[in-house]
Amino acid sequence: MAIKTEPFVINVGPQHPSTHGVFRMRLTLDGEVIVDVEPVLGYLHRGIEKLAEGRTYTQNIPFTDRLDYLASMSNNLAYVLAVEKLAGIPVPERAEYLRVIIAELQRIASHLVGVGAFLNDCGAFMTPLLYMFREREKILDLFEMVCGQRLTYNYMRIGGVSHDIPAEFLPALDRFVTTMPGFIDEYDQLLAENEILLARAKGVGILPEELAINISASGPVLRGSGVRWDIRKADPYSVYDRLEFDIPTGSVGDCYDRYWVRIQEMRQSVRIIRQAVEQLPPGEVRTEVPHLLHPPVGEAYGHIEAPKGELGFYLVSDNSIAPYRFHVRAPTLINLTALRDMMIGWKVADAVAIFGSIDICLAEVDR
Amino acid sequence: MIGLDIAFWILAVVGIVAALAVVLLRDIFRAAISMILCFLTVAGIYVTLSADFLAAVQVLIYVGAISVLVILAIMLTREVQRGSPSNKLRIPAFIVVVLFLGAVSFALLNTPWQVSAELPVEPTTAALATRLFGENGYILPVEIAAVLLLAAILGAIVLVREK
Amino acid sequence: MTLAFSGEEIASQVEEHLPGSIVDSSQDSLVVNSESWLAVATFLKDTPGLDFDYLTSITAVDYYDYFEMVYHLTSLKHNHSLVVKTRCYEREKPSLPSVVSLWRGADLQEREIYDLMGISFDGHPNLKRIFLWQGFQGHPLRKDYL
Amino acid sequence: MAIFNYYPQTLSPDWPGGYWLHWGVFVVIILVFVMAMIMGFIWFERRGLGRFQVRLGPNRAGPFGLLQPVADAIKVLIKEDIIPAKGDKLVHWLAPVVAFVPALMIFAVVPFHDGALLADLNIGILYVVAVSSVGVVGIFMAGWGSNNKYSLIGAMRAVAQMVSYEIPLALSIIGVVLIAGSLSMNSIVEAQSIPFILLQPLGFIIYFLAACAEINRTPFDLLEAESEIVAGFHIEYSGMKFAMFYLVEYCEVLAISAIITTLFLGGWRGPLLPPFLWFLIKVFGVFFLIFWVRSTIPRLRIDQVMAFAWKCLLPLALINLVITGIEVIALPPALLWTVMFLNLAIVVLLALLWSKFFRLGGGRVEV
Amino acid sequence: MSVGLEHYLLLSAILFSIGLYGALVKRSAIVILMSIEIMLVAVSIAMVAFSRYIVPLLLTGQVFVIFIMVVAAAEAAVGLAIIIAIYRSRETIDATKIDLMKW
Amino acid sequence: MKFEHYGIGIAKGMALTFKHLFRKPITTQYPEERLTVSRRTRGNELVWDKERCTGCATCAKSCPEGCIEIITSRGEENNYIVDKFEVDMGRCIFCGLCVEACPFEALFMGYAYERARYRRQELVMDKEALLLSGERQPSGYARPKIEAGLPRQTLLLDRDKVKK
Repeated sequence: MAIKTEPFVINVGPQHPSTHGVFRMRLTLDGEVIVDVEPVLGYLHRGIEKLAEGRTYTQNIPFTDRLDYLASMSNNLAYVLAVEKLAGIPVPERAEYLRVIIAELQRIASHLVGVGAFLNDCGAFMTPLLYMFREREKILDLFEMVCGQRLTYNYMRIGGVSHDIPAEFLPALDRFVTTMPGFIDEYDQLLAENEILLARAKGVGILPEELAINISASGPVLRGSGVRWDIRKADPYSVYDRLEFDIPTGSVGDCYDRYWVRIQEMRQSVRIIRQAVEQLPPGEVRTEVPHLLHPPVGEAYGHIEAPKGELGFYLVSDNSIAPYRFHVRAPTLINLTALRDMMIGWKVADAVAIFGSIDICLAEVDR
Repeated sequence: MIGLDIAFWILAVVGIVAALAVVLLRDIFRAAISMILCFLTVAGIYVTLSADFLAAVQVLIYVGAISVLVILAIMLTREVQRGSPSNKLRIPAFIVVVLFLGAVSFALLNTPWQVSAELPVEPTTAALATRLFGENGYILPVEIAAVLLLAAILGAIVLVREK
Repeated sequence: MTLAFSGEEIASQVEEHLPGSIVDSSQDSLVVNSESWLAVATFLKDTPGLDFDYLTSITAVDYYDYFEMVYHLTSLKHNHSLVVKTRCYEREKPSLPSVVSLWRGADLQEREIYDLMGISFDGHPNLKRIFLWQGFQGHPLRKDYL
Repeated sequence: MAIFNYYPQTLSPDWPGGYWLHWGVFVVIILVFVMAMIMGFIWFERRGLGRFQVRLGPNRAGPFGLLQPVADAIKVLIKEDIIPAKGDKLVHWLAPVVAFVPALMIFAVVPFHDGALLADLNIGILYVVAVSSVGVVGIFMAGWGSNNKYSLIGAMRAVAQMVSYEIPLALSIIGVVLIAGSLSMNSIVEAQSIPFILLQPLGFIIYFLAACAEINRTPFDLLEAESEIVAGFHIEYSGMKFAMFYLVEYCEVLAISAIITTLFLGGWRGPLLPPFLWFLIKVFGVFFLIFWVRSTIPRLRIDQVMAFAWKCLLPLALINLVITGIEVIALPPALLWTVMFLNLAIVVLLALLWSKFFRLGGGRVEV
Repeated sequence: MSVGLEHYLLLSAILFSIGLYGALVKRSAIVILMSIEIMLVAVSIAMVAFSRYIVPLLLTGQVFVIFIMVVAAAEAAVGLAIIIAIYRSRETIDATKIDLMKW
Repeated sequence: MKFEHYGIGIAKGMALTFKHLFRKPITTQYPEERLTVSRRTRGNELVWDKERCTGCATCAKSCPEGCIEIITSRGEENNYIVDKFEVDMGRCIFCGLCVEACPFEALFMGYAYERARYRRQELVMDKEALLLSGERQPSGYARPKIEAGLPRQTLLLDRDKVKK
């Protein structure tokens, strides 16, 4: 017999320290236990899909930077893959390898933020976040070296990448790749066995395997639930079929599994980068494409395994210079579907941890 | 002794006002806060009576535990919006209370108390312990009190437990 | 490599099971009659050998004459994919069956399409605007908006 | 140090009277000392946290950023004082005062030096426990008077947590009192020929954890958990009143550090250096431990915190009490070192046992 | 006149009367409980005062106050538990409405 | 909380943070210490070479935001004279597409990164403000010749020497 109280509704967000942007959850509470969750989106909606219909294919690349600003390179890559598929443009091999290297660096950077923010949400006072930002900083340094910007890269081009890498890039990357596993070990040492983190994350916010598939979850959220599904393996793009790596999967689908999957994916990314650097061929990095591209009438769906899940671009061309329809399959928006199932019955503190473990980026959710 | 007198008068007045506030305030939360104030002044009264151990225990139990429990109950029952109304018995009760107070005052003012001239024991802690646990002490009541507390805890848990 | 089924391949299978449901089929997609779309979707999801258990993406495209819904289906079990389309010729109050009952992943995406394209989905449990506020006039992703 | 020795060692039966002048002077000294120490603590914690997190910490205001607390204080004091429109104004106004006074009152019985204390109450440590239990009322008033859901949740958590942790806190003190044979703080220090942390390791651990919970330090800082309920009970406070709460927080840390120093670390006793300095060093050492913990570990959930108090600390405290009682009665004082090793062995044994029997987290919370 | 036993007893009587009034008059069960606590405290004052002024060396009154506190704590715990239990089943703690047992 | 590691997990974490106490902080004290930015940096201004510009307006066409405004008039030798060349840096997203698109290498990204202003109007750069000059250094973005002459970028990798 529960106390009959009027529903105690609290707004978590849009301005809340742990909503990763301007997300808003209306939590209905019974005491501290969550009875109902309603996500409220749209505070960052900029209408990128509409904006893109008025710009040329090349001009849209900087817009994709602004989707998931923690993984801009991946967004670039997914978009140019879709355009290349639409227009049938070949990509030089060196460019493919560079794309893979950059995308994997980006995956590490994004996971660093995701894991750091998740640990911060669990209440670790900034320390893991700052340690992880330190390594992310190094990756951003590398990106800055390659393309001149630290957040909105605009590096990929239709038919390649915008620049070849500078000479000092590979030595720096090598230094990074050799030190990174040590730092990942440090993260493990810091919190992976921590009793409090285990108590907070293990068994919390379980997303069962079947439900994860049914709600179209993707990325670490799906793999944390034990589904061995990674587009890099399932539908290899670029040169992922020539590289060896494993897909880490969780077993239960709780917050800890998602955290663990991200940490393991960082290790795998380091492995991929090592191989890609070894195999990196010389040559051109960009196929010449006309300044104003007119792809044939048709449609294409290009998707990649972005750090946060399957990022897809669905483009429809009417043979003009601008896409007729530009749709983004945003992984984190769809991962949010599971929010309610994961949260109900848990406490406010868990709501924050569960939300953090999905690792969303509001710029991508709202677009 | 003038310091003690001043302390007594201040504490007595504040205590009575706080107690009146508990009874008269409409806002239950404020009433509970006043109750805490009342308990604190009573602790002060104990100090003026050379009962320092009791004063500390008074603060610990009444302020730290009972008042907090009361406030928690106020929260849980959400009675605050309704305020703290009185029932129909206000005037009869008032008369009864005044009569009672008059009778008691009359009795205690007209009783020749045999006030002892000795100074009180201080510190009281050791003396109290000897009284409680020493020979000819109150060891049996202490044990019974423990059982009572246990029963109260069990009773409270059983009452509040959700099925 | 994900095997992308051609529309024709699946069309024959579907036609066999649900005659009259296929409007058109091409190399890369399959266009389904909007009335029988839910039945086709159920068939695609539950038929052994097809097992499209994963709804990758839903999109609506406004072609002025009609709205085209594009469903990207994937089977995680067999690692193959299919693009299914269905069309809605109504413009004032377009409406299609919701697939939330089959793939809950459609939940937020259908709400998004409802919000930005104005297509309402029958059977959606919580169909209301998602990005724009209640009471917003018009549907911005339609070609005739602005 | 003459001022500290001015006060007679024994109290007259009529102790509140007769020493007003001395009291006035000493109160001023304590106030100044506490304020100076709080500033030092704030600076120390921020710099220390900075170094833990591979950053510098405040270093702009004054040499080594020493004036940062002053700058903070000025900034906070000139802020607008906001009172929530629908809050209970009186309660809202009174809350910081009610929280602040008990925190300050604790220092009346802290021996900074042999006999250097405001009042050597014979109920010293009981007084500390009693007075510090009043502080929760202030926190609750703040949570209630703000008319904010977050602050109300924070206040509810505060009440539940503090009432629970008071019990193991008091029980762990009793062990010390049994050995010292006095409740007076100064006598406890004098009784410590070796620091009681060696004789009472379990008591120290319990007291440290329970005290951390009492003063809302990580991992028990649930009532102001930033990532969950933003700032908890003081979410609606600004300006001077917020500064009061800030002071309360550090005042309580200072008080707890001082009490741990007094009870377990031998207080002002120590070789070579003057006693007052020893006291300060130990206080800073304890504080360093507290914020070291803060920098490392995440926060517990409310039900885990409660379960930790009732299922782990309370039984351990009882066991500790029984063992200490037996030791005090049965073992002669000459066997001090034997007792020490015996106690350490018991701690290890209990830690192993509890890790087998006691588990929380992992499962779904019962609604 | 210096403060003596009568003053304390009078204070005790006044507090007790206030508590009694509250217990008789109030409708909210929690406020009634609070009034009862005040009555208990008032009695405690009398006990300590007697102990202080009549048998200063025996402390019997203080021992009694300790037992009163035990009872008060137990009473508060059980009383509040009952109030919450009643609130759960009847959604009110108005003492005038909790009259199921009244004839 | 199950003490499956007997608190060792916590102890390990504490040991790690303690180790960091002795590491060098990675903070850069900005106004006093400055890092060298990348040679390809897309600093927050554009640099315009008046001599090379033919006024073809390719840059304006390639801009996704449309923040470049060019007005030209017909010159005597059948060339374009640039009457107005104005960039609203408040709207610019620093994607660098204009620099890449320029067929005559007349437009560069700037190397500077301190162009914060208090008012939006002050961010609009006209012809004079955009001009290539001594203190307005162009960056090497899409201009390999300039890139080679610029100083090496400071990397955190070099600053943070902790090895594992």
